[in-house]
Amino acid sequence: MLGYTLKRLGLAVVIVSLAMAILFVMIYLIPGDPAAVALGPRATEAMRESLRVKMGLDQPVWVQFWNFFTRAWTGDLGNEVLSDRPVAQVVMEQLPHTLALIAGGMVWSVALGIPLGCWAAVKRGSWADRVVGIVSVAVIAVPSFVVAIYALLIFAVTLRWLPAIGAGDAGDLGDRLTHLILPSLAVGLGWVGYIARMVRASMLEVLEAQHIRTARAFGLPETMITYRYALTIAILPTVTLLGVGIGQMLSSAVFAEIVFARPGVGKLVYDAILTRNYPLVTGAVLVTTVLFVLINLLADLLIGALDPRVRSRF
Amino acid sequence: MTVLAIRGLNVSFATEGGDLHALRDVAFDVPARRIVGIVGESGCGKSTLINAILGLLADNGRITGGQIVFEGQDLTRADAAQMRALRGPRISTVFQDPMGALNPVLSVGRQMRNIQYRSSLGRAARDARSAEMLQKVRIPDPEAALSRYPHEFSGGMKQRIAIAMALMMEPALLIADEPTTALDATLEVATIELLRDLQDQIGCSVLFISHHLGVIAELCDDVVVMYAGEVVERGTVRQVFRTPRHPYTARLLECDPARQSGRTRHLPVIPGDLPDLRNRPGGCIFAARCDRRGEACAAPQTEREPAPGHRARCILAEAT
Amino acid sequence: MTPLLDVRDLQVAFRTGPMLARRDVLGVAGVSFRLHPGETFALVGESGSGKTTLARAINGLQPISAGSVHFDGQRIDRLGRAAMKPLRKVMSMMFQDPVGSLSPRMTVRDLVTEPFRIHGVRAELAAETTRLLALVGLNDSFADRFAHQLSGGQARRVGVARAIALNPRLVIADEPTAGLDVSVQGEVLNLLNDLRERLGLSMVIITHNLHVVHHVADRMAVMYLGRFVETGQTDAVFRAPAHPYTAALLSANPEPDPDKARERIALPAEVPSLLARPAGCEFHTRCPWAQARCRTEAPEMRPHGDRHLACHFPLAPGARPPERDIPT
Amino acid sequence: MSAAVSDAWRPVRRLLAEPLGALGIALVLLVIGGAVLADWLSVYEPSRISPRDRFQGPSWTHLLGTDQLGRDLFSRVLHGGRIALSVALFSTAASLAIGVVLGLIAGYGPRWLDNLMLLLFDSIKSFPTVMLALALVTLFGPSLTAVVVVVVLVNVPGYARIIRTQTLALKESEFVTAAQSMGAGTARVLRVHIMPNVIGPLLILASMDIPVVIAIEAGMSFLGLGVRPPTPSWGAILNDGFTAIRDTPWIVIAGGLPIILTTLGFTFLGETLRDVFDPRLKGRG
Repeated sequence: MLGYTLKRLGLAVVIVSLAMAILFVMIYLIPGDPAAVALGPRATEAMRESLRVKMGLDQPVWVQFWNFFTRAWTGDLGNEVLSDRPVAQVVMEQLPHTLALIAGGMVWSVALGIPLGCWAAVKRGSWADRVVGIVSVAVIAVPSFVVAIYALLIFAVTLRWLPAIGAGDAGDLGDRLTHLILPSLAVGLGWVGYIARMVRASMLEVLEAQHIRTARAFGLPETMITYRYALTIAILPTVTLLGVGIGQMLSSAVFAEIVFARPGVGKLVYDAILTRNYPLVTGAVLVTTVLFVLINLLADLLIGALDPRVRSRF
Repeated sequence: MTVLAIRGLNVSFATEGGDLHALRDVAFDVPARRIVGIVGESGCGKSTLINAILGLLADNGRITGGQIVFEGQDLTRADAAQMRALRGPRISTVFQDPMGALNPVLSVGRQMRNIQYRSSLGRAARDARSAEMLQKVRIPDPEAALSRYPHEFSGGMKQRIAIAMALMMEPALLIADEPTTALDATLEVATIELLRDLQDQIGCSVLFISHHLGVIAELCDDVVVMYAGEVVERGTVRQVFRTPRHPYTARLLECDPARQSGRTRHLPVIPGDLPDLRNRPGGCIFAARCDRRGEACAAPQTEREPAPGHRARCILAEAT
Repeated sequence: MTPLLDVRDLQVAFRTGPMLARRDVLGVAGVSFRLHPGETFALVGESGSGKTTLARAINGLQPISAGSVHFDGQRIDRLGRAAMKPLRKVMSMMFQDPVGSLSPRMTVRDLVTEPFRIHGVRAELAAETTRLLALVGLNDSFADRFAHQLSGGQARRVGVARAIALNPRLVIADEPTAGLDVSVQGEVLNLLNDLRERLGLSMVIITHNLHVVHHVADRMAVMYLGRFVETGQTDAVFRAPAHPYTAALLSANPEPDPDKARERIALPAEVPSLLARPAGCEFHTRCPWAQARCRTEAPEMRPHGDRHLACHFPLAPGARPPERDIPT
Repeated sequence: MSAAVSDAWRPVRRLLAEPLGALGIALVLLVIGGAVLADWLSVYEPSRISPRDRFQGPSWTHLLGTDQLGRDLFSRVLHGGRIALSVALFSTAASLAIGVVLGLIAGYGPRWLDNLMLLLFDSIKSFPTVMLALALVTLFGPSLTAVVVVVVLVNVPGYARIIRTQTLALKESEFVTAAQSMGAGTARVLRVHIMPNVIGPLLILASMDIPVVIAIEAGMSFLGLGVRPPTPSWGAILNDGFTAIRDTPWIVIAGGLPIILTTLGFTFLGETLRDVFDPRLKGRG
């Protein structure tokens, strides 16, 4: 297990490093002079030159890369252009809102998806199975931002059941939660479908396995076979899928934050792009990427803890 | 006394191309404390027969006629709960593939404890019983083995664990579905000896399915020969293997390479293919491949009894 | 006379183990034999004995770590892919899984004529298809079928047709009867015997089934943990196995006769892992006859009467194992 | 002759026999038809500004109403379909081509190259899609090219991975070893023995990804990072309508409905295709 953990951890470090390198190349390729862009058209050449030196743009490429790389690993993502505050600080302020949104989406998808998928697998071939199948496919298909806009239109604008805008009052948990319902539904709805399908498919596969036939041949009760013998195995691919899913939910969160005018990293990046605040863009992208890699690492470790076969392979 | 009596069993599967008659008019007995072998090549209906006895036929399969009488109860009329109550304590099974037969994410001890879920014993007592069974199938260090997972054992050991699980509840009937086919020949010997010893201790009957004639001859008391879903011949092993009365049995025995003592230029074969089970021939099921067929073979054949207890579904098997 | 195939002290090593503790494991641990033109040689062993690895190494599909392979006097184990290509016309191989060794999206016609295409042999492909299918006893109606539409026996025949398509001198057959029913096994063995005579083939047959060996092979070698333990004329080995492992293998395939004395030799314990080869004679952990010397001193492969043997205490004909409790 | 014709139609008939497949085909045909016949079906120029007609609700003159510039939404929706479908087709084809080549190289090539490529794929995949899109837009500026590049970057690692995994498995299969033993070279093995066996499942998966591509295009255009105004795009219509969602909800409805219908149509079709032709793929995310 220790070997497995170390290997996964090492892989995560390598992937984050590569992602940093890719990001650096992208920044470097941006046409135009970042200093000129940052200072606007009215800046003088001297001002631009001093900013260039400050940003390290006068150095050779590899020095720039090395500086970017080492600073990024120590959490120094530079300062944003508008207020000159550290990017890391600005991003971290917004991160909890995004995390809350994703956690909400997770709750929707897991709480609905796993029971639905399990139910469909046990009732295989029935009309209930077909309905679950079609509904899962349908919610997967529809893009999350369309769900967000329509949810806003129906529940907030037309029916006025739930608040439309913002994250709610900082001190009022109830208010925060009611503000979270619609955006988190928009983020999580598609994943209800994904998880239901995944659980159903892997349940069906496991239920066909020889050892389930053996368990039946020993007369074990169906509930024990379904939940202790089959679901414990069928859940494994779902854990991996959830790791990937959180990355997709990060994407959906960007839209949800914009549509519902919520604070968060997505809104931050979007606004930064519109104001050409490049250090903030790259910093926020990097933070979310690291977050995504960490979550996948956790999912991998969880698989290792749940599946004795994986554990022993390392 | 007869533990299991099968009478006129018919099983069909609904398929796209029409009903597939997998078993037709299957009949044989498994007497108490005897080992009955079922032998036949692929497509003979061995697996369907086991699933029908266990009540685990696939969704598209159904029993269309006949009886499966186990300890006086007709299993074809038993409901799911009654069948579940029998499986495990009264009828248990060892399957062919030792790799897949155990749950990969549960420890061996947990699985053995689960099998005893009906028992009134406490957890420690159940584990002790499990360890005792592992001891009997010669798993080294049985207590430690309980906390290990299936992938930590070799194929031969997994099959022995499966046998321990099957015999733990001391069933009246053990169904062994090609338990040694996936094992190397030199491991097969030990596994078969183990089965025989345990059967002797527990006093159960065994229904032993194999395509390996030598193993059947070595282990079994009685043998049932199946072809294309029908029982073509049955009797004691000595009757069937020494004086086969059905041409299929005779050819099958000839084909076994172990029968040829010297090197031959031309090994015997059975030319032709299995009949289409969706569209069974009206007469003898083997007629199309039989080198001794006559006009009478086009009519349906009944079982004849050339010697007491020795039956063959062939017109040539009249008592002499 | 130059042997057609001359294998000398061949070794195949695999790298295994976790990343930091990677090490070499010998799958084939030093094997030598010769095959003369027109001869059939059988390699017999159970799973993990290295017989399939050996076959692939001879065929150049598996790099070897020591030793040499000569084909018709030419050393072939160091040849590159291009230099090896012409040799593949005269040295063909058949694989274990009758259906799985046929490409699933190709028709029988394509499969049978593939050797011609690979080697750019100009031939009337339609006529060749008919000729080859007829040689293996299939009629033309099979030409447009796919592998999954064939029975095991038919697929095996297609495999044979491919192997003999370019009139090879040597055919290496890996488990030619695996997965086939008893009544079909005979057909395949008869076919191989027949073709061998008609086409003057030499064959290496790899199998775990001793009875297959009996009917097709002139000479045989028994493998255990990647080494030969006994080699000799097939008839002689069958009459009186001298190595305890050979004796156990032979006894494990009993005749289907309830009245024959049941003389199976039960081997205790399981096949040791290649990662932990036993000291001394590698078979001593399972050998009913093992003695103190066997645990410490590894036996050399030496001539013993009409065969070669690696055993300190060769069995007398008809020897029975000493009575003792079977340990686990 | 007639046998050949009926053979060619059999897959289609099997698709139509499934209710979901029939619905999927109907929706897809509707969207494709609308896009192809856009010029003929729409009375108005999609980009013609008409301040007098701004914010009109749905009526017989303007089937779906008009937007803040008085442009006819029905015409814009039909023409937006062209953008969505052409982006989807082009970028999916590009992703497939690149993905297959990279996957075959990773799966059949040397071990170190495989590991390197896997790391690269994982690194690219570790950017959340929208974050990658946002970063790329800062690089290229808002444009259709940016959309296509994003789609290719998002899809290629997945496709390449699938091809790689299957190639790795097939590489060890007996029929490939058999071909090698006959002297077949790498090119022949890849072309004759591996490609035909890996491409079918991938095509089905790619057809199921078309809704994702359409969602990316619409999403980026919604954010103002895709097509430039005044080019009609479903996402752009949503963007136009979103600011006025309280008073003129029909603009948002007009922009969202085609997205929903198209993604549902392609998904239902892809699902049925998979179930009918490759049941083994069931359950792949």
